[in-house]
Amino acid sequence: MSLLTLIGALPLLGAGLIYFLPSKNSELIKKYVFVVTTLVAIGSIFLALGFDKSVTTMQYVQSNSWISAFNINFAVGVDGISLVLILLSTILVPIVVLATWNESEGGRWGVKTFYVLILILETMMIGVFAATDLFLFYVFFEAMLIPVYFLIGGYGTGNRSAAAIKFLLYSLFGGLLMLASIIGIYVISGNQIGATFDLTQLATLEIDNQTENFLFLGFFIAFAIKAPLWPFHTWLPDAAKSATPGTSVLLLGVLDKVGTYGMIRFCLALFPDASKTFTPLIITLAVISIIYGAFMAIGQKDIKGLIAFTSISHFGFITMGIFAMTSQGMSGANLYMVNHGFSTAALFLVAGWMMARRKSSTISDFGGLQRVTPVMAWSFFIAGMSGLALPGLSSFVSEFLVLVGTYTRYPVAAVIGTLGIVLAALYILIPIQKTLHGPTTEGNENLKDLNLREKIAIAPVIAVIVVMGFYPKPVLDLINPTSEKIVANAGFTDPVAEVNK
Amino acid sequence: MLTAPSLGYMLLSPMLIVFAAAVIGVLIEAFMGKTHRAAVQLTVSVGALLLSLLQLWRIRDLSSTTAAVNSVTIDKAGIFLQATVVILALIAVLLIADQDNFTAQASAIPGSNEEAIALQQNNQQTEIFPLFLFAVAGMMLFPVATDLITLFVALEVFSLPLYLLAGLSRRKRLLSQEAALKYFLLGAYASAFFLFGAAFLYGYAGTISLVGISAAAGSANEVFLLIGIVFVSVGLLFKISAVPFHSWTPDVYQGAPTPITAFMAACTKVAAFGAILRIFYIGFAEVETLWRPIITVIAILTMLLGSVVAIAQRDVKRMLAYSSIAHAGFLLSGVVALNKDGLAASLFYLMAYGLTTLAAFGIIGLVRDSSGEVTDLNRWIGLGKKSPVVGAVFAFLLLSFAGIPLTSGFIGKFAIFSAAYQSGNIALVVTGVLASAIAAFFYIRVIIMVFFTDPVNDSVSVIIPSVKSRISITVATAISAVLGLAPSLLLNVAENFSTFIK
Amino acid sequence: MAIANYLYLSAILFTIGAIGVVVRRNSIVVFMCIELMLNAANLAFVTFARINSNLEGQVVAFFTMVVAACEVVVGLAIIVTIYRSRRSASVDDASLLKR
Amino acid sequence: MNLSFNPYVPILVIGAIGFGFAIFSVAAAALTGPKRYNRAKSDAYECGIQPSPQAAGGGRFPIKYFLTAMLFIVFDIEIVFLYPWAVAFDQLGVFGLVEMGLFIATVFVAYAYVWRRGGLEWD
Amino acid sequence: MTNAQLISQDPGWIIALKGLIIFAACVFLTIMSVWGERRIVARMQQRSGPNRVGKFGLLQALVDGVKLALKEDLIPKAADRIVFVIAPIISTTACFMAFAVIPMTGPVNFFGQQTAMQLTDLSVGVLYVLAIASVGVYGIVLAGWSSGSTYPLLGGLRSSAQVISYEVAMGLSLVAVFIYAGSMSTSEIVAAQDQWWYAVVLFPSFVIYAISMVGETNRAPFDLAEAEGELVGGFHTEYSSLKFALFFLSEYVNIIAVSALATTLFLGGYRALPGLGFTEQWLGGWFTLVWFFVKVLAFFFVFVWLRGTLPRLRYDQFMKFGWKVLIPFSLVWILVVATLRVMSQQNAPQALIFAFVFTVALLYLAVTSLIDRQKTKLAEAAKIIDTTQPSFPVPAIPTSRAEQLNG
Repeated sequence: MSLLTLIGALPLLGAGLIYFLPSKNSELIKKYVFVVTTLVAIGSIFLALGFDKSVTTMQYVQSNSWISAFNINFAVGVDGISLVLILLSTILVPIVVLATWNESEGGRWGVKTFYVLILILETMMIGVFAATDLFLFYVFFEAMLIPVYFLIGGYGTGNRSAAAIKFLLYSLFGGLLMLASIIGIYVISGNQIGATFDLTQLATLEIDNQTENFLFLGFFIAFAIKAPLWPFHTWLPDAAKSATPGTSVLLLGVLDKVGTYGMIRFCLALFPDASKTFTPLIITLAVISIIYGAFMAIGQKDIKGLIAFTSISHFGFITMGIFAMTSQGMSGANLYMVNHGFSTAALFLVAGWMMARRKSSTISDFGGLQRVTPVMAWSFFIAGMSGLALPGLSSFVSEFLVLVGTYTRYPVAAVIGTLGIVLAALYILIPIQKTLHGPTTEGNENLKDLNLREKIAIAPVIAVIVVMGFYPKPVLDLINPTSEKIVANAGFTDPVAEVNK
Repeated sequence: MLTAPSLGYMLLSPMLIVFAAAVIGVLIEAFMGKTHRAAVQLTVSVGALLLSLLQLWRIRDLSSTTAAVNSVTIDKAGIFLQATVVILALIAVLLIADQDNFTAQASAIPGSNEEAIALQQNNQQTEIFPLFLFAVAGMMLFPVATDLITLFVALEVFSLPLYLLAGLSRRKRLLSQEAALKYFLLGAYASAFFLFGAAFLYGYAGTISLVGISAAAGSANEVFLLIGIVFVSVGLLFKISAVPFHSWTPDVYQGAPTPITAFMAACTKVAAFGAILRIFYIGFAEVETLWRPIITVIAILTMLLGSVVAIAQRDVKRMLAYSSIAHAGFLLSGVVALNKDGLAASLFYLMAYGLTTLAAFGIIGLVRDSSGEVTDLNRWIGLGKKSPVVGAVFAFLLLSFAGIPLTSGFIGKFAIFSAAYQSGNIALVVTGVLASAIAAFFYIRVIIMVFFTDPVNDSVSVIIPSVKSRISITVATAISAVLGLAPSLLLNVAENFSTFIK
Repeated sequence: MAIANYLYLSAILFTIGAIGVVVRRNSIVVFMCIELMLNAANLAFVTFARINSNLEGQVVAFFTMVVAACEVVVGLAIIVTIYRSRRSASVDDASLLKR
Repeated sequence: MNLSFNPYVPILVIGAIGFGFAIFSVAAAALTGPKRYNRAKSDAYECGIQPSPQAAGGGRFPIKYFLTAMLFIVFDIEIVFLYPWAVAFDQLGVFGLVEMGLFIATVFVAYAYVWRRGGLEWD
Repeated sequence: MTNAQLISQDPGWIIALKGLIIFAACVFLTIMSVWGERRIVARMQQRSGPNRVGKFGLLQALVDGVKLALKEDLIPKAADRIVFVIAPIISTTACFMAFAVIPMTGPVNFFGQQTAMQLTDLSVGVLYVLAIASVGVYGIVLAGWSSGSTYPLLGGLRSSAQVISYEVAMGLSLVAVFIYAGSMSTSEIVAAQDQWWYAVVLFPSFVIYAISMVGETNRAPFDLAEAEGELVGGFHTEYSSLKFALFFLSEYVNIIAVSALATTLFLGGYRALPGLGFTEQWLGGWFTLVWFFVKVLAFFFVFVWLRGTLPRLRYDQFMKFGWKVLIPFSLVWILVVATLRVMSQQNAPQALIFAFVFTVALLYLAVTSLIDRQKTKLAEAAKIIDTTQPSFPVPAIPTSRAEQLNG
C-alpha cells in the first residue's frame, strides 16, 4: 500500500473511529478531528517531499483489481498537478476545522455527523485527485457530492435544502453526462485495445472525430458545471450562500477545482483533437465568465454571494489558462487553482467570522471594522487583495502567467481578460471600503476581534498567500514539468519561447 | 406410438421443491389448527426456499440442461435467475410474514361485522404463504421456459396468486381490492395478447419451441412472425410495466399490501426480464432488425416517462412504482444490447434492483400512524429526525435507485449502459443517462423531505420492526451495500452464468 | 372453405375482445371479453396446428383452456369480492386510486 | 371408394334435424295456441301472492353456485387431462402412472382444502 | 372391417336417412317411455295408470303432446324474450345430438349398403357425448334465468349445479373404461368388450356411472330441481305449450341417451348377452339392434323403478353425496385401476398384485370405519346438546286431553 493510499484512507478511518467517541463531548470530537486532519496534512507534506520532480510519470502508484468484470482497478498515483491539489485540500481541511470550530453546533444533526461528513469528504477529495483509473475517478467525483449535499442541507443557513438539491442535481446531471462519455470511451477501448479504464492506455485510443467530440462534450459539461463556468454556474451562488463558511471553503476551494483539474486531466489528455475543436468556444465561455462574474460580483449585496461570483470570474481565468494550450497558460492555471484555493479560503473564513459576529451577511450592515476589530479587518484586507491579484500576493503570479500564456495564442481574449482585473479592483475595493473603513455603523461597535484559535487558523493561510506571491518556485517546480507534458501530449507547441523560468 | 419421456427431475428439483412446499402449504391450511399455522407455514416456506437454493447450487454444473421434454432449459443464466428469484423471495417472505399487513378474512366486506369478528378472534391470513410459494415457483419456471406454452403457463402461475395477494391488504381494503381488480383485468388482457402472439409464432414456425422459431427465420411467412413478436412483446412488456403498458403499475403498487408490493416489484421483474431476455436472445435473435428499433423506442419512452411522471407523485409507493417503470426502461437496454455483456449486466441489475426494492418497501411498511401505513410523502417530512437510522437506510436505498456511485444501482446502470453502448445504441445510453438525472431529482427530493425539513405532524412514526422485518431489511440493505462496494463478487458470477443455451 | 378463414375469424374475435375490454365498463363483461380473446387465440392455435399439420397447437389449446379456467376462478373471486364491498361491478366505480 | 365425409358432418345433420324440430315446435306453438290476453298471465308465477316484478336478487345468483361452478371447472379440467392419459395409458407405462398419481394427488390436495374450508357444505 | 371404417364410407343419403331414423326413434321412444313410465309407476303404486287413449293407453303421451300444442304460449313480461325462446331450442337440439355416436348395431345391410347403425364414429366419441350434455345445461340455466321469476331461477341454478356436479363423477367413472379400452371411440369400446363387459370388470366404475347418470338427468331420487314442494316446476315453471313439451322431450331423450351410453360403455353395447352370441348374425346383423334396445330399456326401467321406490333426497344430502363420496371414490378407484393395469403390464408377480389389492381393501376399510366413528361421535355430541335444557322458557305441557283440544 503506497503512502498515497494511506493518506487517503486515514480520514475515512478517522471517520469510522468517531463512532467510539462520546456524542456529548463535542470538544473532544473537534480536537480529535483536528488531530486527524493535521496528521493527514503532515502526511501529504511528506508525500510532496518524497516526490521526484525530475520525472513526469505518476508516482506513489498503486493498482489493485477492484471490479474485474470491467477491468476496473483501484489505481492511484500522483503527478505534479494532482500533488499540489492534494496538498491544497489536505492543508485546507485542518484549517477549516480549526477556523470554524463552532460551525457544527447549529446544524440539523449532531457534531459527530458533521465531522464524519467532513472526514469522508476529505477522503473523497484526495481520491478524486489521486485516481488514475477513469472509473475510480468517476466514483469519487460523484460520491463526493453526497457528503457536501448533507453538509449544505444539514448545516447550512437560509434556504439550505433548496440550495443543496440544486447543487446536487446540477452536479449529478453533469456527472451522468460524463458517465455516458465514460461508457463510450470504455466501449471504444474494448474494441481497440481491450476494455480498460487506465488513463494512460485510454489516451492512446484512436477515436473518430464525431464520436470524440461527443465524448469530449460529455466530460467537458460535467467539469464546466463543477468549475462553475458560465452558463453552468447558477448553482454556485445559492450553494455558497447557504453553506456554512467552512463548507464553502471546501466547496469553492477544493471541490470546484475538480472541474478544472478534470479538464486538464481528462478533456485534454483523452480528447486532444476535440479539445482543439472546441477551444475557441471554451475560451469565449471563459472570457464571458471572467467578465460576467466580475459584474455580478460588483452588484452583490451579500458577502458570500460576492465571493462566489469572484470565484466564477477566477475560474474563468483558470479555464482560459488551460485552453490557451501554452505551457505558461497551463502552469498559470494550475498555480491559480492552488492560489485561488487559499485566497478564497481566507476570504470565506474571515467573512464567516464577520458574519457570525454581526449575525448578518449583508455588506451594508458592516462598516468601520478597521477600528473595532483590526486583526480581522487586516486579514480580510489581505485576502481581498489576493483576490484582486495584487502584485506581491500569490494570485498575481498565476494571473499573470495565464494572461501571458493566453496572449501568445489568443490576444483578444487575453486583453478582455485583463479587463477582468480592472473590474476585480472594483468588486474587491468597494466592499472593502464599505466594510472596513469609514464610520463604524450601528450594531458593530461591540464586535470582538479574532480570538487566538482564529488567529492560528488564519495565519498559515495569510502566510501562504504572501509567500507564494514572492516565491512561487517550489510549487511551480512541481507543476511545470507536468504542465509542459500535458500541453505537448495534447499536440501543441508553445508559440514563443518559455518565459519566467 | 408414444414413448414415455423422461423429465429430468434433478434439473427440475429446485422448482419442484417450491411447488411441493406450496401444495403442502395448502394441506396445512386444510388440516392444521389456527394457533400454530402461521409459524408452521413460515417455516415451510423458508425451508423450501432454502432447500431450493441448495439444490440450485448443486445442479449449477450439470452438463445436461434441457428437461421436461425440452420445454425448459436449465442453463447457467436460468440457474442464476432462479437463484435470484429464490433469494429475493427468501427476503420477501420475512416481510410478508408480518401478519399485520393482511386482512384477517379476505371474503369479508370491509367494515362489516364479519371482518370485525375475524379481527377480534385474531384470525390470521395464512393462505398467503401457499399463494406466495406458487407465485415463486411460477417465477422460477418463467425464465427457464423454452417453449411458448410453458412460458404462458408459467406466466399465469405466477400472476394469478399475485392478483389475489394484491387484494388482501388489511387496511384500506377497498383500495386494495381495486388494485387487485385492475391488476387482474389488465394482467389477463396482457396474457391474452401474449397468447395470441404465441399462436402466430407457432403458425410461423410450425413449432412452439423458441429454438424452432429462431431456426425458422427467413424461411416462412414474415407477417406471422411480426404479428407474433409484437403481440408476445405486448404481453411481456406489460409484466415489466414498460410504457405504454405501465398504467397498472402505480395503482397496484399503491393498493397492494406493502410486502406484496415489495415481492411483486422485485421478483416479477426478475422473472419477466429473465423470460424476455431468453425469448429475445434465443427466439428472436435472428430477426433482430424486426424488433430492435421498436424495443429501443419503448425503452427510451419507458425511461423518460417513468422518471418524469415520478416527479409529480405525492405518494411514496406510487413514486417507487414510477421509478420501477423507469428501471424497466433501463433493463430493456440490456435486452436491446443483445450481447453477452447485456445479459450479464441484466442479471446483475436484476439482483441489485430486487434487493434495493425489497428493502425500500420493507421500510415503507414501517412508517405508520394509528390507522396504518402512511405513504403520503407530505407526512414523511422530518422522519429522519425521529428515526435517523431508518431515514438513513431509506436515503441510502434511494441513492442506490438513483444510481449514485458506490451503490449497487450505479454498477448495474453502468454495466447495462456499457453493454447497450457496445451494441451501438448510443441514443439509448444518452437517454438513459438523462432519465437517471431526472430520476435523481425525485429521489433526492424525498431525502430532503425526510432529512432537511422539520416534522410538522407528530402522528406519523416509525414502528419498531419485528425481528422478521428487521432481518429482511437488514439483509437486503447489507447485500445491496456490499454489491455497491465490491460488485465483483456478483459481477463475476453473473459473467460466468450469462449463457443461454439454445 | 379456405383454412385461412379461421384465422380471419380468430383475428376478428380477438379484436372484438380487445376492443370490448377497452370500451366496456362492467368488469364482468370486460372479463368475458378477455376470455373471448383467449379463445380467439385458441382458435388460431388449432388452425395453425391444422396448417402445420402437427399436434402442438392443439396441445397448447388444451393448456390454454386450463389456464383460462384458473383465470376465471381467480378473476371471478376478485370481482365478486369487489361487488360485495361496493355493490357495483363497474370498472369506473372502482376509482379510489387516482389515475 | 366413395367420397368419405368428415366424421363431423353427420353430427351436423342430426343437429340440424333436432334444431329444425325445435324451431318448428316453437313456431307451431305460437300458431296453434289460442291468444287470450290476461294481465295476470304474464306475471311471474308466485303461488297466488302478489308477484314481485323481478326475480329475487335482481336475477343474480347466490354465491354458493359460483363456488360450485368453480369446483366443477377444476374437476372438469382434471378430467380433460385424465382422458388422453387414460387412452394412452398402456403406452406410457409406469411413467404415466407416476405422473398422473402426482397430478391427482395435487388436485386432491386442493379438494381436501376446499372440503375442510367448508366449500362442500350446502344447505 | 370395423364399424368405424364402415361408417366412414357412408354416402350422403345414408347419413341423412340414418339421422332421420335416429331422430324418429328418439321421439318415438320418448312418447312410449312417458307412457311406459306412467304405467309402471302406477303398477308399483297399485294403480292402473293411463288406459283410456288407445290400447292400454298407448297413445296417451301422443295426445298429451297434441293437447300442449293447443295451449296458449305464454311469455312472462319479466322474461328476457329472446333467451326465453332460445333456451328450449338449445336443450332439444343438444339432446338429439348426443345420439350421433352411439353404435346401435354391428355391421348390417342398409338398403344394399354395408354399414352400421351408428351415425358417425369419432375417435373422441365419449368426450363428445359429455360435451353435448354440457351444452344441454345451457338450456336449463338460460331457461331459469330468462324467466325473470324466482322459482325458475332457483330451479335452473339447482338443476345446473346438480348436472355439473354429477357430470364430474360421471366423467371420472369413465376414465377406467378408457384405460381398459385404450380408446374413446364408442365403437372401439364396444369392440373391446367382446370378452368381458366392463360392468363386470370395472364394477365400481359402473356403479358410479349408474348413480351419476341418474343425478345428471335430474331424475328421482335426485329430481331436486323440480321438487314440486319447493320450487313448483323448477326451471320450466314459466314455460307452457310446446316449449314446455320440448323440455319434457329433451329430458326423456337425455335419459335414453345416458342409458344408451351406459349400455355402450359397460354392457357391451349392441352385443348379445353372454352365451347368446350366435344371435348377432340374425336378420343380417339387425338383431343386434334388439339387444341394444333391450339393454337401454332395462336401464330405463331402472330409472322408473327408482322413481317409484325412492324418496327424494334433500339438496344438501344430494350435493354432499356427489362431492364427498362419488368424486373421491372415483379418483382413488382410477389410481387403483391404473396401478393394477401397470402391474399386469409389467408382469408383476401375482403375490404383489394380491398384496396391493389387499392393502387397498384394508385402507378402504380403515378410512370408512374412521369416518363412521367420526359420525357416531358427532351424532353423540349432537345428542348431548339435544338433551340439555333449552335456555328459553317452555310453556307447561297440558296434561289432560280436554286442555289439549281446547288449546
